[in-house]
Amino acid sequence: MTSRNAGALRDTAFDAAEIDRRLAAIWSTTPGVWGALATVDHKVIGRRYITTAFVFLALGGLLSLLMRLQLAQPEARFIGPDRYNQLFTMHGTNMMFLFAVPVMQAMAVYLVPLMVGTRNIAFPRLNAFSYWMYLAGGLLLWIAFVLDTGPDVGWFAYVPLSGPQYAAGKRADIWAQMITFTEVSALAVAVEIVVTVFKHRAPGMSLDRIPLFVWSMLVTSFVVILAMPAIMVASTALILDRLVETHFFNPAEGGDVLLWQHLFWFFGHPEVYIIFLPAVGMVSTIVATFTRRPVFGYLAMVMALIATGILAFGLWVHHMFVAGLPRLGESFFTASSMAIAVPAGLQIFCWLATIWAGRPIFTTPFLFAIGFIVTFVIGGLTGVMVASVPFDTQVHDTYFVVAHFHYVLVGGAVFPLLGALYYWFPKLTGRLMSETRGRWVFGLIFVGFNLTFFPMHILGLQGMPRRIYTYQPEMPWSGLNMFISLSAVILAGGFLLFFIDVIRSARTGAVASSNPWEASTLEWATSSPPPPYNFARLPVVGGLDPLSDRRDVLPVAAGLRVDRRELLVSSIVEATPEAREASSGDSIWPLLAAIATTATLIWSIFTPWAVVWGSIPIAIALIGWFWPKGVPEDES
Amino acid sequence: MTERVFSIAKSVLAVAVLLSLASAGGVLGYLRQPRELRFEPPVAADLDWFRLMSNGIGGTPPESYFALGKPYEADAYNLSQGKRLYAWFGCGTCHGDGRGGVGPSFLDGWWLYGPEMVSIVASIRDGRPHGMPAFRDRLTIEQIWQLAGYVQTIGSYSPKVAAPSRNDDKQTRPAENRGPAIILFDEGPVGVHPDQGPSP
Amino acid sequence: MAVASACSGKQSALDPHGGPAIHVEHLIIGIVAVCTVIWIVVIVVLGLALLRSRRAGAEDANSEGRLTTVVFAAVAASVVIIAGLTIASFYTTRNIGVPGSAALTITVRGQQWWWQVFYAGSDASRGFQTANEIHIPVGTDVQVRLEGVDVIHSFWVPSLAGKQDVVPGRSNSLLLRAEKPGAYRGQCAEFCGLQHSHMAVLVIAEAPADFERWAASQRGDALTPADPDAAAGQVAFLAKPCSACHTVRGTAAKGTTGPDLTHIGGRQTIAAGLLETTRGSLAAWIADPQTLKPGNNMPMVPLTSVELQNISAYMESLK
Amino acid sequence: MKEGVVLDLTDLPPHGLGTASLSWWGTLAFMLIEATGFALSIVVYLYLMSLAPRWPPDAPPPDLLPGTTLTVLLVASLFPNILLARWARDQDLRKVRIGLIIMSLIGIAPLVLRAFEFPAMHIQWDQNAYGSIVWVMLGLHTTHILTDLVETLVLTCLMFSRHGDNPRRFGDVSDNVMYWNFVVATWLPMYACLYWAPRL
Repeated sequence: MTSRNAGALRDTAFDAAEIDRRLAAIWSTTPGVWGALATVDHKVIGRRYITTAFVFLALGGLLSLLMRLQLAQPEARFIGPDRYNQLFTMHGTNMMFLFAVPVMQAMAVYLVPLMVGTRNIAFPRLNAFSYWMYLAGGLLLWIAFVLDTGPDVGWFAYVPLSGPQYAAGKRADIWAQMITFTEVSALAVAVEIVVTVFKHRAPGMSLDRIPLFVWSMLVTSFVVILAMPAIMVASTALILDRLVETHFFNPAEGGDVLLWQHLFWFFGHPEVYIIFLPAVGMVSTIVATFTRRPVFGYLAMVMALIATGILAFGLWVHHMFVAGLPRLGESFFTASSMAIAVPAGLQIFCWLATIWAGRPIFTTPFLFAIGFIVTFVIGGLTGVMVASVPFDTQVHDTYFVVAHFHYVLVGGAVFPLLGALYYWFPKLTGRLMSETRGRWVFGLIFVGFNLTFFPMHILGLQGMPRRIYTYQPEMPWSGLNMFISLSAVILAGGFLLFFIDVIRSARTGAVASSNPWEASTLEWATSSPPPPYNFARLPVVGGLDPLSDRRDVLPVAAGLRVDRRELLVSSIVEATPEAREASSGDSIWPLLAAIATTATLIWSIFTPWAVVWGSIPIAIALIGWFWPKGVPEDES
Repeated sequence: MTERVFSIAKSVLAVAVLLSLASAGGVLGYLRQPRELRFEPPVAADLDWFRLMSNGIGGTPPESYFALGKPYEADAYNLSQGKRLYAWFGCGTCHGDGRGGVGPSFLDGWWLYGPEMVSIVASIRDGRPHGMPAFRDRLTIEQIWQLAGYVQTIGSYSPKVAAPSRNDDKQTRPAENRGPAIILFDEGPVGVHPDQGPSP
Repeated sequence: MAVASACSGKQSALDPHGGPAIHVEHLIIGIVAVCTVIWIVVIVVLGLALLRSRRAGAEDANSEGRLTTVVFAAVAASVVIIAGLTIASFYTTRNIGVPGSAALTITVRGQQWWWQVFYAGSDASRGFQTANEIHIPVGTDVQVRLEGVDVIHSFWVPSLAGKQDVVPGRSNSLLLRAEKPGAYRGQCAEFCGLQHSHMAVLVIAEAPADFERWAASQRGDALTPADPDAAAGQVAFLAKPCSACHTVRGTAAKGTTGPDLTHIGGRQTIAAGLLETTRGSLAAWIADPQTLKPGNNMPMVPLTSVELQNISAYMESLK
Repeated sequence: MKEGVVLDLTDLPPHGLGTASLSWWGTLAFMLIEATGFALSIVVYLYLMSLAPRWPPDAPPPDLLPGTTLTVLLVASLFPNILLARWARDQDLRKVRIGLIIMSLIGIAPLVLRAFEFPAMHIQWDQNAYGSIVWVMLGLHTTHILTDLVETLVLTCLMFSRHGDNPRRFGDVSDNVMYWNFVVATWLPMYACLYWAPRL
């Protein structure tokens, strides 16, 4: 075997142009439809993932506008209760499962391999499979909604309302099965990211030199791995209850209604951190670049990330404070829910210290980072409020909570995400977004968001429950509701302008250099957008900020083959090279496997036998996927 | 050679994708559940005007029933409402969980007055000899149709996709969506059934 | 009865009139005040950090060390504040007290989409049932036992107390106490299906003597209608499907699916707080419940206009 | 930016083995996911048990024979499995082939025993919540055995094909061995829970 390798072509034998030519031939996605369906390039898939997630964001936003239209006046007859229930269920489900989690993972799929200095994500075919599963789950949900079969039981689908007796038809099953799709996809991506970060880091990128965004995605991925099985267990139990009469949630036969809530929130609370932690990484990156200094307290930031990830699993009961659990247990969860404010506070203080000590440059990404601090602190503080049991008995399930989690999720995650998109857009497309439009986008979204959601705190305290499709004219809520609906138009205008900016910049934006922001992480060491192989020669890292000391020469490693897709496996702690490793080539099998899985999952909404028969094509597709094809990548 | 294989694979793939999309669309279309929470009063009133054969078995529903898309047989919401009415109006006192009691069973493969919707609706609305009371003064005609649709699913030999699942109660028999009539088939004591009416 | 107009009872956590709600309001104000100060401090520091003048080369190792001290101090301060808020929260929980010592126990059953209310009887008097309107004596601890029968609901009268879920298969309870007479509105807070929005409950707190008078009248059977319209309405009510779902004690109407209507005319609202009880609104509701509250379980019963008028008159007469 | 070569990777092995293998880490990560799922199913079991007045409800405790036999078999299978790991590490193709055939047969045996295990539970999934969780736990673990069996069979075929003699394949065999150890390891707490918790 070694002899076969000895004759292989290596990059040591060629000059730069020839290396580029040969690597491009090996790594490029075949043009055309076939290539598009078979590609395993993390950049192509990442872009696809991001685009799809933003399409779902736009669709979810449209739903919220419809809701605001209905709520603008008391007893409005614009949308009936049946459709309205579908609207808010779809909005929540879509934003959590089809936008927020996937978009964060998508950013990682694109960025993490670049930031750790490798050529592709670990398990590239699994990555392609994840995307197809995600797309299928999203299509299932949205097609069902268009056909008036959208789920109508709320995004946390409490039983018995979502159970066999009270949720007629297949609406709740579609919700539960969509969960399976997105969780399979999210779990797979989490595995890819963990292994990429563990084993594909550039030589010299020891644990204490990993960029903060990569750290945040690593912690997030572990949270995904430990949290998402809970929702899969729960949604499977729900489908079984509905389809074959198991009794998990039937109190008359020894089941329990609150079991659902425990399982759901054991996933559901970490879910918030699955969305928020990547945003922490994005803000850290943006703040570091635009204050022209490293983030203050790197070690403290990493510890805070890990602490948040661990504490995330000790809070779920605070979603159940009014369900009638024992007081003693509730007190413990009050304390733990309050405690998580400490690492969050630490992160805020570190960013403030970074800005204090640095030299801020007010670009659009940085504006979003500032907007993030302003709004997220409000969301964090209202989080402290709802952590208190007595406080929560008054605001639970009211608009106060609606305001709280929008401050956390939009202020805490979407603002950083938009900033991140302005920041990494040149790396994604090769063009810069418009700074002028960017400022307008930030202004409209920041102002529109606060005008829309701040009054909801007051509405909640005034007794307005969430998830009502209308309210009576004698309640003192109509003024604020009208105000909120009008403000939502400003917010929507901001997002509209954002989408216009994205489309126009992608076509006609200024062409970006490889490092337009003079940033210090490795993704900026290659061209914008990067070539299919990311780096002609893998970079060698000597510090936390490999590009920051403005050296003219980038240290790189040579000796990889140029006649097969090859990258580097390195050790976990010190990132010393362990092996050259092949990276899978393009393949259609992930798509076929995803089609087989999709058919099985949808079919199994109707009959349990689908699992039996459907496993056959899935097995065939997986065998086709893993069977060696005698390509150079199979050599060892 | 590789070229040919690829082009074949491509067409196979295209067909596979199209087929799966089409079947997904078909399945989802089948699922469509428009929930009519309220019919206009004349439409609802028209549901009373079905025609029954002179022997009280079988007949034709009103024209409007077809125009509405037979909403009481395949619509999950109406069937589940029918299941609630079955409990609320004490049908179980005589018919048990569907396996009968004082009244006849729905699971024994035998419909005294035939399995058609109109027969069942007529039985509920107007009552039948030997103890089946008339419910016309206790239920509206829409409710009677909902209830009839549900009763039909209890004994159906091909369980409907839209049929209700179990209740959050004690389990006494498989739920309607699993086809209890198939699982529990029991002809019952021979000779109980008068010699009339078709079996399902 | 000295109460506010029908449907517009108070419903606000910031307008408390009951012991538990007052304690919680103090906590709310306290925590919000502390948090507001924290937010302002953060924003001021952020503003200074962004806008402070910078001289080139002014940074040194010293400034980095000073920052570390400040960050440490800030973390320590947040630990102290968090601990303080936690203790304040525990203290309030203790003050709200546990149900169990109450003088009066009421059972409330949440149903899609109305509240069934039971007052237990005693040796001297029989119990009775009503719907969507709870009367309590002022200044007394009242224990509300919450029974779930279909899906999860949440019983919440913000001016009197925080909410508590009504969970099928579990028994929860809640302590209510009104410090002064008045009508306090509440509504279901846990999403429960199509008409979650129209599932209100009215708690009417009155002087103990008034409460006893009210309870005595509720124990009695329905009044025989004196008015000829109402008498004709009673006949129609009993002949039509109405009586299959509703009970009017003292008549042949013994349905249990819908709310007990024995004293509906004396309640301030109908259809779980949807409309004020007037003859007109009763007629509108009976004529077309699916337009006013789409998806609720009351069907549209075909009635002639005379029957409709008479039944509405009958309902109104059931004081 | 210009590039300066500071490191030469030519002498590195062209494929990582053991902890330098990506698929080893991938298997580990998927095992973590599955372990979480199994742990949660045990938690659900104990949770339902804590709520029930009697356990098991409306059923005798499961018969010990089939489950215990299966447990013994699974534990015994670790021995050939570990041998197989050693042969795979030594890249001894002949022995690995033999080992895989043995492990394939050993993979089938528990499935046969499992078929007796379901009835030994004396409860159906649709009778009560105890039945539901018992069937789901057994079902999950059966799927676990089944997927590993299919993987072993495919790997066996692969080792007899022209792709067999390749360090990559021996790595796959090692991963498969690791996964089977995991299948056995997850069963032990489930066995304790299913068979001995009802006897407490």
